[in-house]
Amino acid sequence: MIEKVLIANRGEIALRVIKTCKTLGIKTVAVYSDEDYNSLHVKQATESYHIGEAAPAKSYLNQEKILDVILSSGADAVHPGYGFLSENSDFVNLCEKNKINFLGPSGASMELCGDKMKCKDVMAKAKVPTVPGSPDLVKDADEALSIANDIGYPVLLKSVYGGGGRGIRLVHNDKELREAYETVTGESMAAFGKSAILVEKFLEKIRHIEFQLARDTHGNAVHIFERECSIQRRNQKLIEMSPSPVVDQKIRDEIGQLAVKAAVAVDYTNLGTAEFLRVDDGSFYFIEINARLQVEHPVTELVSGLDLVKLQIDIANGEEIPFKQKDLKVNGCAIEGRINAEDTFLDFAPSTGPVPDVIIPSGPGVRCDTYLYSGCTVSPFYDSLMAKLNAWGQNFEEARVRLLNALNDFYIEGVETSIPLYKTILKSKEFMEGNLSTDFLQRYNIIERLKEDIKNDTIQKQDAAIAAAVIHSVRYNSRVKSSQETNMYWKSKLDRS
Amino acid sequence: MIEKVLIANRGEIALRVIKTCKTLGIKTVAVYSDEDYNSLHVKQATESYHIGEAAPAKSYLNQEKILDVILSSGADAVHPGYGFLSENSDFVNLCEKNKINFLGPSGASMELCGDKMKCKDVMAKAKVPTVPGSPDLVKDADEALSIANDIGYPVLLKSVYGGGGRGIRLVHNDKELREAYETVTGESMAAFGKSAILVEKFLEKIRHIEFQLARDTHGNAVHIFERECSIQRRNQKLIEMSPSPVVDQKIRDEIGQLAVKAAVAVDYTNLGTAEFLRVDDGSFYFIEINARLQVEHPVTELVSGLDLVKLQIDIANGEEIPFKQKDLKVNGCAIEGRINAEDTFLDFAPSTGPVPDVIIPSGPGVRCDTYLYSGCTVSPFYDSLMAKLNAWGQNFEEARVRLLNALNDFYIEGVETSIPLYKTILKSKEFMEGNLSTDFLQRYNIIERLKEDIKNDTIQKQDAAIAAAVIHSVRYNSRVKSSQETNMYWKSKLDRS
Amino acid sequence: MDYKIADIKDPFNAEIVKQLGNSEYLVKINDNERNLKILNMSARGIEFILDQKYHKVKYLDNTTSQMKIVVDGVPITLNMHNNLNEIVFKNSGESGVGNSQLNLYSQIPGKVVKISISEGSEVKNGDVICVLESMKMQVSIKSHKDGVVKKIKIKDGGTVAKNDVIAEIE
Amino acid sequence: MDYKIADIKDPFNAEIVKQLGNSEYLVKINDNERNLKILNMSARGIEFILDQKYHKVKYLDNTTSQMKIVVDGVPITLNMHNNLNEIVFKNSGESGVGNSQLNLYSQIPGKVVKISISEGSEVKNGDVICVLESMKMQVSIKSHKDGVVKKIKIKDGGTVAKNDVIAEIE
Repeated sequence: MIEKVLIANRGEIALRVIKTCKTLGIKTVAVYSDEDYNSLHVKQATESYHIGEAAPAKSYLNQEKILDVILSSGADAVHPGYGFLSENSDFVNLCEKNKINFLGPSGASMELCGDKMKCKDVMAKAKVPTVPGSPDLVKDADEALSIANDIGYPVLLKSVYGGGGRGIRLVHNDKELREAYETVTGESMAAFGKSAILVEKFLEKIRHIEFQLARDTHGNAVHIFERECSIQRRNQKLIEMSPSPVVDQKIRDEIGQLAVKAAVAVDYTNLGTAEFLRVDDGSFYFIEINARLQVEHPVTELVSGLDLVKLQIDIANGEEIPFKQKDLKVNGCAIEGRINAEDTFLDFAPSTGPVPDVIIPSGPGVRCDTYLYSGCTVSPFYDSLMAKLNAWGQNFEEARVRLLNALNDFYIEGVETSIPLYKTILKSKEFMEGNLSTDFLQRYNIIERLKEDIKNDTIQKQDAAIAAAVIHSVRYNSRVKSSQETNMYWKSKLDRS
Repeated sequence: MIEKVLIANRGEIALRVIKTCKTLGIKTVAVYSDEDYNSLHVKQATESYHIGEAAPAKSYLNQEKILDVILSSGADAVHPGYGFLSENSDFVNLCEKNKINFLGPSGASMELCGDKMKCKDVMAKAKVPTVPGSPDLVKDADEALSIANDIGYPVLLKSVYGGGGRGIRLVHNDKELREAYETVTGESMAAFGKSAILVEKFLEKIRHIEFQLARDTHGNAVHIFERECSIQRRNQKLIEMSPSPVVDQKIRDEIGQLAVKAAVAVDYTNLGTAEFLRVDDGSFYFIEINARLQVEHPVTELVSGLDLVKLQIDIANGEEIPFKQKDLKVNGCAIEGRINAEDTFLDFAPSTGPVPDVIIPSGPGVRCDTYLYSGCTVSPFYDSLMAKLNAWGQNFEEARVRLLNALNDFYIEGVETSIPLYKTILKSKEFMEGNLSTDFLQRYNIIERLKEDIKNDTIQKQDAAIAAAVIHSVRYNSRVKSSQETNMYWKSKLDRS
Repeated sequence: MDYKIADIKDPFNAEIVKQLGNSEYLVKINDNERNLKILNMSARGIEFILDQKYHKVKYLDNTTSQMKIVVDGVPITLNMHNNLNEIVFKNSGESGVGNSQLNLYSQIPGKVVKISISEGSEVKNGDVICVLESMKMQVSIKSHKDGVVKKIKIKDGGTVAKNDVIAEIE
Repeated sequence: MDYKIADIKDPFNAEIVKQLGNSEYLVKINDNERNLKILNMSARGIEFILDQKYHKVKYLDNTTSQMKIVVDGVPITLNMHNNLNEIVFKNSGESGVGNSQLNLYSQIPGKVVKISISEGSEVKNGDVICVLESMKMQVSIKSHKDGVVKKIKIKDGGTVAKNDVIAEIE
């Protein structure tokens, strides 16, 4: 039985794991870099070990150093969180070799999940539908054309070399395909001296819908409903929810069973997520298995009542999943906003630095997982997720207004955040109608609408702003000049006459 | 439809009502006394009006002043919270006369609930069992003796004059009864010049179990399960939970229906609570209807998923309750601790004053309703409830450990609190076994066990305490004397060499 | 005093009409009289009730003519002057300052991973000057105008704070 | 230095063995050497890692010989002296101070609603001296010994803070 867990991570997910371990009476070991001396995970764990410099490669990605701490602290298990080493099968193998219980799948299964071509192959055999396209590299333009006609236009021609939009062409008919094949081959040859091309069906107005999976070492497997994560920027999820507005119990049963089949196909154990794309005609295409606890797991916890970290520990302890598929029912609705330190108006560029003041929202149905506290620092060395704000309601609408109110209450001083953007999204007609897609921001001109909302906020507060300025310039300057100059904190509770 | 609610209350319950109104898009009007300028309810309401001096009689109990504010602010409804005017039928009548929607029962129904003798009478007619005893004053010792033999010994003889333990005698047989009858009559004559005696069955090892009621103006009535509130001190609830460890679905259905019958008998509308005593043989005796939203309503919200303040507003708007009894199922378990400003070791005497620092717990399943913030003041003018800490879990045990951990995380500087007491209670074998009774604290010597726990806490922290003292005296004094003397706040982030 | 709020066209005129008590004032904003009751005040902010509505204002950054404040969580920039109308008028007549600006500033903090130009290079508006890395993302900093790179102020591998000068472009 | 923690019988001896860096120390507590790394320090408290365990300590009240602190939420009172053993020994020999104490202190704050005695009254240990009201509760303040009321220090209707003197009883 697991008695002491080392958490090979930082930030809110380290705190999340500590929380559950505390309720289970399991000791926790935190690790921290030079940048994280004053981070909350260091302060809340049973023990904390310094592991190196700020740069991830020298601390949170340093497998040998982390293994040292596991061994010297006497931890019998390791929780990888997400990011960092969480999907590194070498690290899993290293743990297995040292008889450390890794809270996730086996190294072999993780390796298979991480190799997209191999995984696609396995899914084809298991009859889990993937995005239609060439099963492997195409030989020539004729083969590409034949596949394109099989799966139907429009299709994408993709060079395996390239990326970031280069070496990729959208084509709508045979003529365009032949032309594009020449161009892409030429570009690829010019840049890399070789060419290797795939054909894939182009999917429009897609939704990202994923299923939470759990499978124990006895072969019991369940899905714990879907999460819709279609609101994204640059392929990164911003807002997630469960259930999806387009998934009813029939679809949930059907696609959920596909997800379970996918887990079985790669012999997946512990918790994972099967990601699908859904197109407007209602078809689902499997894309990959995320071999870890997801950032957005709280929405599933809120609608299932389960503690997913506890479930990870139970499964790692060799226990059977203590419920059956039929015992699980979606209770209400939960929506999560990922509160990132980024500037929406600078193309989501990172925003880092000290955070002198924070007000964390709370209330019925509201849950906020965060590493923030007044006086903390948002580091440029790690990712931009500062907090996950979740709201549960009896239905989508109650969850939505609770989240909107919690966003209004959330105050983070010193860095730019995605909070204003989410308020605009949550107030939009399209969101309220559940009309979601991965291009939601562009499709509905959200950034322009955000600018309008910010202007209206300013108009609402203009009198208060002016009043504050008047008082400040006339009264305050004259009274407290000396204190102000020394920049000391003080609070004057004025006598009321 | 209600558009603007005045909240005739303060503290955490005012904040609770504001929260729901915000999600419903309803404007809120706060009122505040001289003592509450800096209270959060003033800051979170849409509008805030000063209503008088600190003493409740001059502010929160001042019906005329509150009515003035209702009328001048244009509020169309009033939420009374609990305490203050919440069970004052004169105030309800005043609201009714001025066409203000009072979020509670009618004045007539409230009056009946408040008159214990009349209410007992109505319940007898409705066949709702009350504590056995004389239906009215007894004529003489013979009548008392005959009633005692009917209901069975032991019984209590109670003088209607007196109170606080005086004029009350426990008797076990006819002989003791005759003797006691003389004594009580004599005492009462001596003290008050008159005597009036009741006979009531003496109940031992009782549990306090109550049922949440909702009844709309169309006659639809439901109960929303029970709450067990047996952990008390001086007849004040400390810890509440739902469900009760001794109520299964059969008992819930049966007693729940009795509770609904009680609500119908007094023509109760909106939300209320039917309180029962339960004795060890499993019998339930109705004691009274609390004609308001209870302090402990969050436990019911957590296991039902309902927003009870929203339900109050819907019913007051004349809507039908949007669900039937059969739609309601208990989901998991919730436990609440009332965090009072009181000194457990001084017989729960009040503890008031500034609170320079507060850390409010959070986490999966944790909900904390509170008016506290760092820098606030706990006022001696109002009651001692500072916060309600709730934890939900899939079952009693998960709720218990989550609450225990949240209690550990809760830090309130400056006043004594009931937090240490609750930790001792939650860790006790008797509580874990659900072995509850209203004399729990005395029966299981909890205060002595608390002393032991505190001593153990101190031993656990002794090395850290000594280390802090060493550093303080050796290093700190020499370095920062000047700043310390001016008592300014500063924070030194030390260079790490 | 006159005030101009960024993003709002018309300037405001505001003054204290009279003090009603030690912490209570009558304030006039664009000819409307408002009651202002101060609850708390410090060097960092003020809490007050304006008519019946509570507000919390933080002062982030002040100069004699400009204030950056946060009102109930909403960031607002105010310009102040004894006769602001004139200035606003003058400013609106001017052409955009972008072209005449010498310095290219970094709008984000980060580590310099690539410098794409050298001193003396000719650049066009929108050309990539350098690439910064922060939070595992690479962000390109682009030229704000056409011109010639006069001076490069950053070093490969070095770190840049927000608002640091990247280069001088003439 | 010697330390005595209230409620814990044996005193502690503790000292800094050496400084390992600007914020790191080797500390000896009762002959055990411990590593102490300071994370933050202010006039109000200190945060440090002792061996591998984080602690947050607040200083509530200090005199030269006594400290009231809160360690990870647990309130602890420490007495300090260069030779505490002697003092502890002396103290334990003394009889209870209750009887010789002149002043009756209030352990709670409140409003005086009733004074039950007058100057010159004879009182017994446990007799009610006055009744205070706070948070809608009435609390009786009782005499701490047998004696005669020399002076009453409160007024009917007045307010009393915690630790205020209620009466002198001889």
